[in-house]
Amino acid sequence: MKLQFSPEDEQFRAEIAGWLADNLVGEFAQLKFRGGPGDEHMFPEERKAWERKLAEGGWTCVGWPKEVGGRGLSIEQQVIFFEEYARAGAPGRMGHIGEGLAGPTLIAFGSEEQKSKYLPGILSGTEFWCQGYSEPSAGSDLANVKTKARFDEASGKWQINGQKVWTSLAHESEYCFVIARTDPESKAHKGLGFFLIKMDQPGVTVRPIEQITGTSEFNEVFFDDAECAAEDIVGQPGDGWKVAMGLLGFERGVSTLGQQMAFQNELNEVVKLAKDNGAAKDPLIRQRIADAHIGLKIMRYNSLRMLSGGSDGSLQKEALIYKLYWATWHRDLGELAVDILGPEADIMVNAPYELNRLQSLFLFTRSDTIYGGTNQIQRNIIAERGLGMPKELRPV
Amino acid sequence: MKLQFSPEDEQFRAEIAGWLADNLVGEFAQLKFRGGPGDEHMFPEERKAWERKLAEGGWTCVGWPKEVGGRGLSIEQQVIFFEEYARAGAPGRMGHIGEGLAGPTLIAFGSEEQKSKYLPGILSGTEFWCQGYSEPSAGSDLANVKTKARFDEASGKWQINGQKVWTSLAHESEYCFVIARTDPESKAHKGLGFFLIKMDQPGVTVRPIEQITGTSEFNEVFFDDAECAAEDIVGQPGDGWKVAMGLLGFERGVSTLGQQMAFQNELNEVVKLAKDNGAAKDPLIRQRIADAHIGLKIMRYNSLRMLSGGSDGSLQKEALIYKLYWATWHRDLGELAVDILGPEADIMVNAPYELNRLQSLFLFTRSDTIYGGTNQIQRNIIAERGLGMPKELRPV
Amino acid sequence: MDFAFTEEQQMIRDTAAAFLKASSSSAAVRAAMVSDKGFDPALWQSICADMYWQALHIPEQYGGMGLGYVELVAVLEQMGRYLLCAPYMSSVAMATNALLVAGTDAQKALYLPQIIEGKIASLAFNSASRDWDACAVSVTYRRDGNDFILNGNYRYVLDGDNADVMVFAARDEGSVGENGISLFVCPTDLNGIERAALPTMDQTRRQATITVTNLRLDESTVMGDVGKADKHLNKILDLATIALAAEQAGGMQEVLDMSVEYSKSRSQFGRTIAGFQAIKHKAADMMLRGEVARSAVYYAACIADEALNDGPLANELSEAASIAKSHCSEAYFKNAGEALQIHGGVGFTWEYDVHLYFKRAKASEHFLGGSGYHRERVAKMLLD
Amino acid sequence: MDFAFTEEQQMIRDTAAAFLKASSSSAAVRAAMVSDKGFDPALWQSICADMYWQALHIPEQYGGMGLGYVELVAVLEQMGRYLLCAPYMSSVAMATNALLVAGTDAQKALYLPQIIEGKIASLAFNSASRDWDACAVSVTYRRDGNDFILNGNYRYVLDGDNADVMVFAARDEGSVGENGISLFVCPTDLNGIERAALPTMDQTRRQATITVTNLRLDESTVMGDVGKADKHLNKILDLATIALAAEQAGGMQEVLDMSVEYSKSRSQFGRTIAGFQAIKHKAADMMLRGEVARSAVYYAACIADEALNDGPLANELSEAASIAKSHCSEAYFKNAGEALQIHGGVGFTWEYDVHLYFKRAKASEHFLGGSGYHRERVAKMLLD
Repeated sequence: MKLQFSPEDEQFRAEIAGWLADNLVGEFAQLKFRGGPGDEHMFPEERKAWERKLAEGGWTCVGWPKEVGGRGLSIEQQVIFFEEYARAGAPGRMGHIGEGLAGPTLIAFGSEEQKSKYLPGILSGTEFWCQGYSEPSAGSDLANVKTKARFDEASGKWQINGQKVWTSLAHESEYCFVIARTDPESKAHKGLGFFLIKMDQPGVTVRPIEQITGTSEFNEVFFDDAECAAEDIVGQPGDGWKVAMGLLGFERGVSTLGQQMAFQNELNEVVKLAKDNGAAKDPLIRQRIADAHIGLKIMRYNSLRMLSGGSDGSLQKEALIYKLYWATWHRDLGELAVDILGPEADIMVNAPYELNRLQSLFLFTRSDTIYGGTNQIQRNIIAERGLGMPKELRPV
Repeated sequence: MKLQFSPEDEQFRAEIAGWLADNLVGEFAQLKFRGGPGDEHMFPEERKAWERKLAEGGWTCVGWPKEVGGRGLSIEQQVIFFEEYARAGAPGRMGHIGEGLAGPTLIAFGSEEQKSKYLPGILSGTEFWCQGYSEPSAGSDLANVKTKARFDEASGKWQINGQKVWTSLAHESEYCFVIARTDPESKAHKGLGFFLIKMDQPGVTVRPIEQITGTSEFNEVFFDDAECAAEDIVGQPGDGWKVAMGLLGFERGVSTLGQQMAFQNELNEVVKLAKDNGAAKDPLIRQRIADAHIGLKIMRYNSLRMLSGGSDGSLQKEALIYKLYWATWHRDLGELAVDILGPEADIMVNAPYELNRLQSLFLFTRSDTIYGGTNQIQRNIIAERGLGMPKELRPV
Repeated sequence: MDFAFTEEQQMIRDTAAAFLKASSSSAAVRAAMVSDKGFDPALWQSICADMYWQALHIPEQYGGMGLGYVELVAVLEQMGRYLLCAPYMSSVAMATNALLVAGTDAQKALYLPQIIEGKIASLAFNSASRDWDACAVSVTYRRDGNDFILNGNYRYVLDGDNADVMVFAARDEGSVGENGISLFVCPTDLNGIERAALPTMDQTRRQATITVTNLRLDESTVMGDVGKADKHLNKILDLATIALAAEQAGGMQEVLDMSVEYSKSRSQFGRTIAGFQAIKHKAADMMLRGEVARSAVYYAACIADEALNDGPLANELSEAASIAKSHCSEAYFKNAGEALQIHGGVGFTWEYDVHLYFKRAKASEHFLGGSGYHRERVAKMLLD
Repeated sequence: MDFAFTEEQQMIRDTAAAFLKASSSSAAVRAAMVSDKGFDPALWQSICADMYWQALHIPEQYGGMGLGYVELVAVLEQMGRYLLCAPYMSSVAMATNALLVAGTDAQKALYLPQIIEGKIASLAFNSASRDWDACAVSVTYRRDGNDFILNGNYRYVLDGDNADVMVFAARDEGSVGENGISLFVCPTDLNGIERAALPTMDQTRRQATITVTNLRLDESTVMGDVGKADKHLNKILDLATIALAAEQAGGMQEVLDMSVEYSKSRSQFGRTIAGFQAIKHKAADMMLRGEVARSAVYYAACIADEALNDGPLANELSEAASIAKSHCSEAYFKNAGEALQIHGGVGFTWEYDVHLYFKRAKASEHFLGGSGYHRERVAKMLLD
């Protein structure tokens, strides 16, 4: 075990930090600390411009292999990239679904044609993706997909019908990857296909979901005879679950450390508030602030272990618990923030419903313990996969 | 709603308080605050003598109807009796299983012969009872009874075979009431019988269970061809579950307020300790002490509501949650006690394993959330009976 | 000793439940909370003219019904349950209590009938302090002949911008802590009173800030002894605290009911989620917290009656208020949070009502002091 | 940056696990804990002669293996897991660390080889205080020529009655707080040292009280600068705290394993209780707490190495120790409590091993400061 980064890595840290300091200025300065979860609906055009700026600097897709146009950074350097990005307060990435999910899926499962058609737009920060995964009746029961894909021999295209939900940035995206049922007789995770669908077509309708915060960054997406070219299915009909699960794997990884740096920014704001308004003298608040600080430190150690792991030979239990851990921690931070505000927590910035950052944090973090597998589902997964306990009984 | 007791009731309070002050002296003074849960194995002979003393004063079976020899007190006066009894630090009742469980069961379900044979010994504080209910493989699955009762035509007696567990005071009792399977083909709560068994016979063996505290107040009881007279079954063969469930109902009631007074004595000791050792200055300990105090007050209010309830017409939800509430509260009190002791909590009174009262409280209260239905089972019961949520799935 | 609702109290409770279920429906709440005043004046008039709720615990000599705090709490519980948007907490649990506790006969005779007729009243006493008692008063007064000149700023004034009548707490210039506190009651159309609504995250209850600048009040506005109103103010706040806890208990019931109902309708993995132990046990814990909340609130209501009538248990008021509020604050917020969790994604939408309760729960937790604050109050009684 | 065990570290960990599983079985623990000394001297000798664990992080120049704190923590984790009864925490994590941090070359050369050979050593510094740092020192010293005369009482001294060598902390008469602290090391057979075992609820670790009465120590016993050893003592205690947290993490793993295994074997209502969500979710939470405990402990071990070698991150020591201990203390006790709950009735018996862990968890929580204490230490760093 060693904690220090190599001199080369520290050199790299200086490089990205310097680039960000030089470029996150002028028109982009207003984007600092904006566009993260709970704020993703803000400044979409400006953040798209920022994506192009990043691409110019070679700072998109830093973890992708060089052969597909990525920067091919080591794990350590990716960690550093995400940490510095967040430390600088660089804005929430409009491209993160393309870069973190769609791209890696295509790299792993896509055809050569698909790669050459879709990867460049992601790399250049010019084409954006959203995820068509959850459905209203599915929730945590991911495989309960009702959206249908029928191959129309006449047009030689797939026709997609159904509804997806909790799709963030749908109205800002060029493409959506969608799981749909190719075999109408099939059930659960069999008979699914993984489709790449153009958003700008008559068969696709996006409807924003008004959230607890009064804002909308999630959407419902309706597919009514939406079209998808024959060559825009990833893998074979019936492979959809396998492709999607591979994709889920990409959701966890080095970006967790960037997430944590964003959490650190939030925690810093909470600490500052407590010092400013005197709550830092309250012994109970002190305990909770310390606990939040400790929890975040441990989150980082756990991620470092996660990233370094595997050689250890053991099942990566520290990875299995990660979602439950950070989601709960983040939700607790939201509660702590408003409890430090005290009665002031109820007073908004402006009518009709303009929240300050900490109020927004408080409300938005309630979704953390729900999306991507509720805390309850996470506990099932941990018990079943991590501890070999029996699966849930199914009704007869 | 009114909180005050009537002048007559206050008069009664003075009477019992006075009697206790006059009688809990001399040889009985050493019994003060002794013999409660976790301490039930202490001073058995002296506490039996105390039971006789109580009986002389007419203070056994105060809630039983006058026609069977009880004192026939109103609910209010029973509350007062139990409160004053505990407030005076009068010892844990050796007779409580006879008075609180066996007697009421016989009064409700027993034959006239059974009543005249068994009630006098309970009333006079000369015959003691224990409960043969739990079995090793049953636990919370109460109906999973394996103990068998076979009627032997030759002797005209029942022969009992099997094992009971968690039987407190078994070695101090004249009688045990036992649930056993009269129909060997039956399952769950069908085909059971409710038997009154003499402990002093060759077929009954008592083996103390050494507990987490190093002491033994629970026992295993083995029945090997133990005999039970034909007339000592309560109700008919097959009625056992009904009789036993009626009995469970008796476990909750006015005595809860006495239990709470005992809790108050424990809490007072905890508060005193905190003041003495300086922990009362620690803001976190202050919160926990206040929380314990608040929790106990609310427990009392809830019991008052429970006892007054019914006229309200509603399902008595406040009764349904009572076990879960007090058990968790009491366990938390044990933790608080040792946390106030701090490092001193690890230091015993004497080797080999003599605990002080607070250490004993800490360890013994771990059983509160287990016996009489674990917290998990209590939550199932609350959800199913109180909220109409589905019963647990049974495996196919 | 009988710790159950009488038949009359049950009837009041059931009538309140039925009335509010119909009149404070989700649609009605959503319309009221974004309206200009934050409540529906027609409904408010109906509450006053048809239900007599403003009159509930006002003595008959002032035109009230002369009932007790138990009856009041029974109604407040249902208001919390149905999230009624109305200046009831301010007018009845704060201003009316202030008049009952500290008002002169003349003040009672003047203002109580106005409240009974539907005038809005409130209490202003604190600004940015973390305390919720007399020590929190920061607005000052000085004497000018027989008049009092008030200066300073109030915050978190419930319905302060809508109020027709205000009770103001202020302290003698230079005084600190519990010393020098006086209470005044006056109409809000005097010179020197400036009011502004504060936009609130919990839209179902309005708050305002009030600035008093050289507000001149004559002797007739003084409630009780000049400079010695700290005990009165604390008693008023304890009474208000119990009222708020009653609302919280009602809210707890509703989020439980919503959650159980939703869980029975939502299927996952081939069965309703109500059948999963994780959900059942959450619901069971919610019910436990809700039931004991009620026990704490009803007990506190009995004590409030004692306090209002100088009964033998009157001195338990602060403790009973803190017990009820410390339990209900955490419990309501926990229950509302669990309700969101049980509802999953939809609980996170504006469309479903859970978030309205969730926000109310947090705002009510902070207002008049959270669980930690009230536990420390109890700790002081026990340990110091 | 590589935050995983090296192959060598894995080997040390696996060897420790295998050795202790065999030698510190339930039967062995139960025999040792009621024995006179509280540990098995033969096993202790085997640990020293065959496993070299006492020598683990002692530099090679003193006959040690010269390994780091990560290796030490890997072994301690397994000791906690198998509840080893032995004076290891005292001799290695307290006394050896004291010698490494504050000892003179002569003291190291004298005592470290003795510890490597199996002599028992410990550290005594506090009595009844609720603090766990230099401020807690209450035994006093005064100078008498070149000698030091110590008087006072120590409590909670791990293995104090068995120790051959003691490190004593004492303060200059009349000094307060962190001032005037000195450390001394000496054999225990001097005049003026009286020792008595304290019977402990957690029988797997022995504690003692030591009274020093006019204990005369010469200059050669002084560790570091006279009167300025507070920083040394605090560093030693931080290092010991990390070691204790490692034990706690190991215990957490074992109570989880026991609980999962038991739940798979116990049937209720026609199925194993491992299938009930209530049990699964408890176990999942236990695993979560246990895994992140490990992450905290390994990180702290890396920092301990930095501190022992004056690396660039050395100044993180106190924070890392408090992070590990604050998490592990609550987490171990919670896990042990849940283990009891999952075991139901049998967990409450002396016969099953759960109670041994439960008691160890509570004793380890209090020793060297509980979660609240360490959180406040962190709060001071952040907020003051």
